Amino acid sequence: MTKEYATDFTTKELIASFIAHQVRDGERVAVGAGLHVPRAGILLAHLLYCPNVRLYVVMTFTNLIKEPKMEPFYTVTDFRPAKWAEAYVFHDDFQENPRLVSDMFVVGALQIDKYGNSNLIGVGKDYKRLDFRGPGAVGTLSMAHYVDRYYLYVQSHDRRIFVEQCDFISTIGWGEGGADGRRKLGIPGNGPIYCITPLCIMDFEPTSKRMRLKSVHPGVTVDQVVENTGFELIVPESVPETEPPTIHEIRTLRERIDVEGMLRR
Amino acid sequence: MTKEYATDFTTKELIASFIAHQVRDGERVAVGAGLHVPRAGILLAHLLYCPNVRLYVVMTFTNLIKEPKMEPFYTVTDFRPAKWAEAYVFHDDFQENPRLVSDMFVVGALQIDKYGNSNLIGVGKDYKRLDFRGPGAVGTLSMAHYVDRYYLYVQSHDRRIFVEQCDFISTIGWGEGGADGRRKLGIPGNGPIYCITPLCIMDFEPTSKRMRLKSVHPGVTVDQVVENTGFELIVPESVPETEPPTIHEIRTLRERIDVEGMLRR
Amino acid sequence: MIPERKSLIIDERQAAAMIRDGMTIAIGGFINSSHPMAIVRQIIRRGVKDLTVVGPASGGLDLDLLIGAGCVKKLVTAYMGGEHYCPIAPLFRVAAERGEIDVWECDEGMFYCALRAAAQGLPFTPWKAGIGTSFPQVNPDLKVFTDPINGEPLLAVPAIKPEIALIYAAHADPYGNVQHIGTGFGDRAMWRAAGKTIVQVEKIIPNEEVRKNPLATSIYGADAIVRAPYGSHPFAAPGYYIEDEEHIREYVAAANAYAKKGDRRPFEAYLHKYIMEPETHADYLEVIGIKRLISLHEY
Amino acid sequence: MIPERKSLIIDERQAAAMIRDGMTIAIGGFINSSHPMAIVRQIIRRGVKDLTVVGPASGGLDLDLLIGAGCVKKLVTAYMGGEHYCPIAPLFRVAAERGEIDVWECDEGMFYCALRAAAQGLPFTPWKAGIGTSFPQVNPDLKVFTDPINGEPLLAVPAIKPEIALIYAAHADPYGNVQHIGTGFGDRAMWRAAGKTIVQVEKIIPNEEVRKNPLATSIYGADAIVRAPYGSHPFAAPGYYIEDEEHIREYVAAANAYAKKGDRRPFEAYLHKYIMEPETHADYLEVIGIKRLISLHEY
Repeated sequence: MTKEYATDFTTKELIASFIAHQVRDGERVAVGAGLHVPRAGILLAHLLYCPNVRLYVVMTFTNLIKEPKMEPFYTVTDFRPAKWAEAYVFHDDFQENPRLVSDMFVVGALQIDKYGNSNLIGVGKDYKRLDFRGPGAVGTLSMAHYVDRYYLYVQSHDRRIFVEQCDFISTIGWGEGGADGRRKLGIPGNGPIYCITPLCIMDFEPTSKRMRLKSVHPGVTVDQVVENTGFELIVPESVPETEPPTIHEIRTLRERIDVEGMLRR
Repeated sequence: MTKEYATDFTTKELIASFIAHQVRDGERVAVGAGLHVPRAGILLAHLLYCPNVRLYVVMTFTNLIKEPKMEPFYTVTDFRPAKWAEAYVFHDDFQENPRLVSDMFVVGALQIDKYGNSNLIGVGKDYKRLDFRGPGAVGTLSMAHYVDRYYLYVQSHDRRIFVEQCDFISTIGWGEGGADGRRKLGIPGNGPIYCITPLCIMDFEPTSKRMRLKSVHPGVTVDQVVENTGFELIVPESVPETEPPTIHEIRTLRERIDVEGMLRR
Repeated sequence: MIPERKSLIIDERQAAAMIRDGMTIAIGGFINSSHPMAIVRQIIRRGVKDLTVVGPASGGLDLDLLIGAGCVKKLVTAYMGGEHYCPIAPLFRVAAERGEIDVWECDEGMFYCALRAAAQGLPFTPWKAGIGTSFPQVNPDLKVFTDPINGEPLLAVPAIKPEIALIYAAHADPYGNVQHIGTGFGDRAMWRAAGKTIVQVEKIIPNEEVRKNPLATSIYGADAIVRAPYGSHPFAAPGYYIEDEEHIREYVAAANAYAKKGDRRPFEAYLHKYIMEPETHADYLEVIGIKRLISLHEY
Repeated sequence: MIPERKSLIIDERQAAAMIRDGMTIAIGGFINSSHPMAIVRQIIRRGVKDLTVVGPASGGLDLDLLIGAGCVKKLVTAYMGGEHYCPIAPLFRVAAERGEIDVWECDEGMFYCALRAAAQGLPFTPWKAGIGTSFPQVNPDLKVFTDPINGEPLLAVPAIKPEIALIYAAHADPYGNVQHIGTGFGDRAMWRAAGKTIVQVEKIIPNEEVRKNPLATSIYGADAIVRAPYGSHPFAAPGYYIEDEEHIREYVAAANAYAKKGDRRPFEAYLHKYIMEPETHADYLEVIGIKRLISLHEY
């Protein structure tokens, strides 16, 4: 079956499709409530490619392949999706073995540096007098430490986010760089794989583990990305466009997952 | 109401009555399966004096004051008493906070020294070639460490059990002695309060924390106790007889708790 | 004569009276759900000061309200916000930026390490995640040490022992057997760590009902039970009601007026109307109105 | 086309085939209840050697049988016996006295420390109980160290990671959602620590049944499910049958003949009749006989 690509899609739908291709069948996958696009991407993977994924949804585990339509949920404490539960997870159980909650994770950030280290603590030089106090690390530090791999995801791409150095590091990416950047610190797992933004997808150059442009979204130029990135990004000679979603993916997103159209706004 | 003492009772019933007076209302109290006499004593306390005790029975919590008769159970895994459960306790939860399982505990032993240190590991000088391999510590070490207080209980009283020095210590009593014997080791709680045997009750002299004869059971002489104890026991000038059970206690034991008559054999 | 069990039921005023200035208390639930709000509001009414509040692993606007009302000296939690209502809790943000409160910076994993150490009576429990990050720098209570087995660097997360935990749950019997609907989030971990636990419930149920499903008993042995229907309002209560979106937006607007524009009047008006003026939880519910309350039943 | 979920059901022979010489495996249950005996007997049938067996916190005669059959090199548990059937497990006792097996001496608290460390990916977790006792002397894996917070002496209990955990439970759906009847003892702790978990169940239930009571799902995500009715026999199965007292006494007599009198023939006869001769679990049940099995239903 050749892929039939869609031509009419939003950047959010494009990103959801990209994320869908990161999920592997049989894995445990945490589905956040707040980040609509990664949520849609993971559910898309589940419905189309990964029927055996164990979805961690509002502190329950479930499987949704028989659900014709996903009703939306906006908070991690919404009890309504728990109607699908196959198991309840006491929240403190996650600390007993974070891998039992998820094999992959999506991490947001206030700041990200060139090695994929990220910050949710706050912005400012003096911790006692922050210019901007962040929300806190939530579970990102522990999850990103224990999972097989994670994905940095931000909803805007500018020089306030992509900085030469984070004011504080709440989640380790590749530390001070190098293929052994994590191993040196005794940190397991494969670390951040991609950094996903509204402009592009970035990966990490294998030797230096510095962030590298992998693909730009339709309509975005390489210069635009470089200009909006506060550190020196590795830019290969040719940078492709991000692979578009298929017609089937877009149909599934719109008819079964994003029925309320949040990804089309 | 004056106490009406029973005149016809067995030593096991006497001990059950003694143990019943150690329980305080409102406490959590673990009820073992294997030790029939302490089990009967705790249930006796519950039915007569401590209606608000939380009984930990076969890995459940319950309250039995409305039960006309206690059916016997011989193993800690017997699921039948779980019919009374108000709560299930996952066994590994006990390690999260042993105090939530019990405020007091009963500890058995292969050997006990004069400071109430005890041994369930085995008998012999060489751990790799024990003369007699014991069953293991079960949960006694952790429970005795965390509970408010505990009671040593043995089913025979001889020089093999009461020794100058335990070959191995699996549960700390008063360590090397002294009122600060436990504090020195950083161990909380009030340690062993009494040592209960078929011959007598012993306590710990407050300054040295050496074992001291407190009372002898009817028909037992002080000499008999001293002769069967392998270390130098502190013997006060006058040693009373252990306080007998009341008629009401004996009736309750026989009619509601020990219906199968195990304490009368 | 069969002896009787003692009821542990008290009211929200008796519960809040146990909370004194300077105490370390835990407050259960998670972000927008399951907070013991009848007790929280009574604490504010009484003007308790200098609390160290061990929030849930991820804290919500109940804690923001306590901060705004001036009850909090130090906060232990890994997140402060209201998700889509407001990604960062407004009064927490400004209080933290100005140094008016101390934040015990942690992530959810470390948070449970601290509670577990307290429950286990240990000075600390170790954690690996955090090595190489800013956490040991911004939270000097976290000590990097060398593990005695393999010589790896590890983080020692010290025990934090709440003197009292305030928990919200669906049901309890009068004897302290508590049953949540749903998972109960990290409430068990708070109970295990705390010196005493007071549980505010939607409904008292008979002991016989508890015994029908002993597996559902999440907390076996609360020290006191407070009955407060709609007691998590404006937050959600699994199995009972969803959060009151309109009320939460009203709170966020009032808090943002201060946080973003320095105008404290809307927040003071909120405090006055919903907390200081009503004398009891029942009075609070009258202010909210039964019409609004029953509209939240829709699932 | 709706994609389908993959069934994880295998049989006891496939399960036992995953256990290789020298492995570290955990076996669930508690003393006289809830052991995955269909798999355990198949392991003996296959003659697996040199296992490190992480028993339950308190181990029973299932482990004694494995020791007697020569499968065990090292045993991790805090108790070995059959309660009123035999206070100390007979073949364990002699094997330990003769140094034929290594015992990782611990109490139940330390036992869970070791499993938790493995689950959390930590080199160790600390424990306080044990300072001043013989444990660090008889179990050199336990290291006394100085805690980095208060300078107290603590015990470092190193991680023990079972490569595979073998668990017995009442029910599972074909997709690895497991539901115990009763508490499940420490089975969850084994699952959290282990690399893989195989759960032997009394009965496969539909996924729809699992969803009716998600709180009852004790293990969310077993790697394989083995269906074996009466599969804990001769031990108890909560909600299904009590232990087979007569069979256990037969075992104890056979084991004691060797342990106390040096006569190994009765134990060899036991092995032959109940394990080596029947080819499958169903064959074993035929040897026991349906009459005996249904008599154990009486509660």
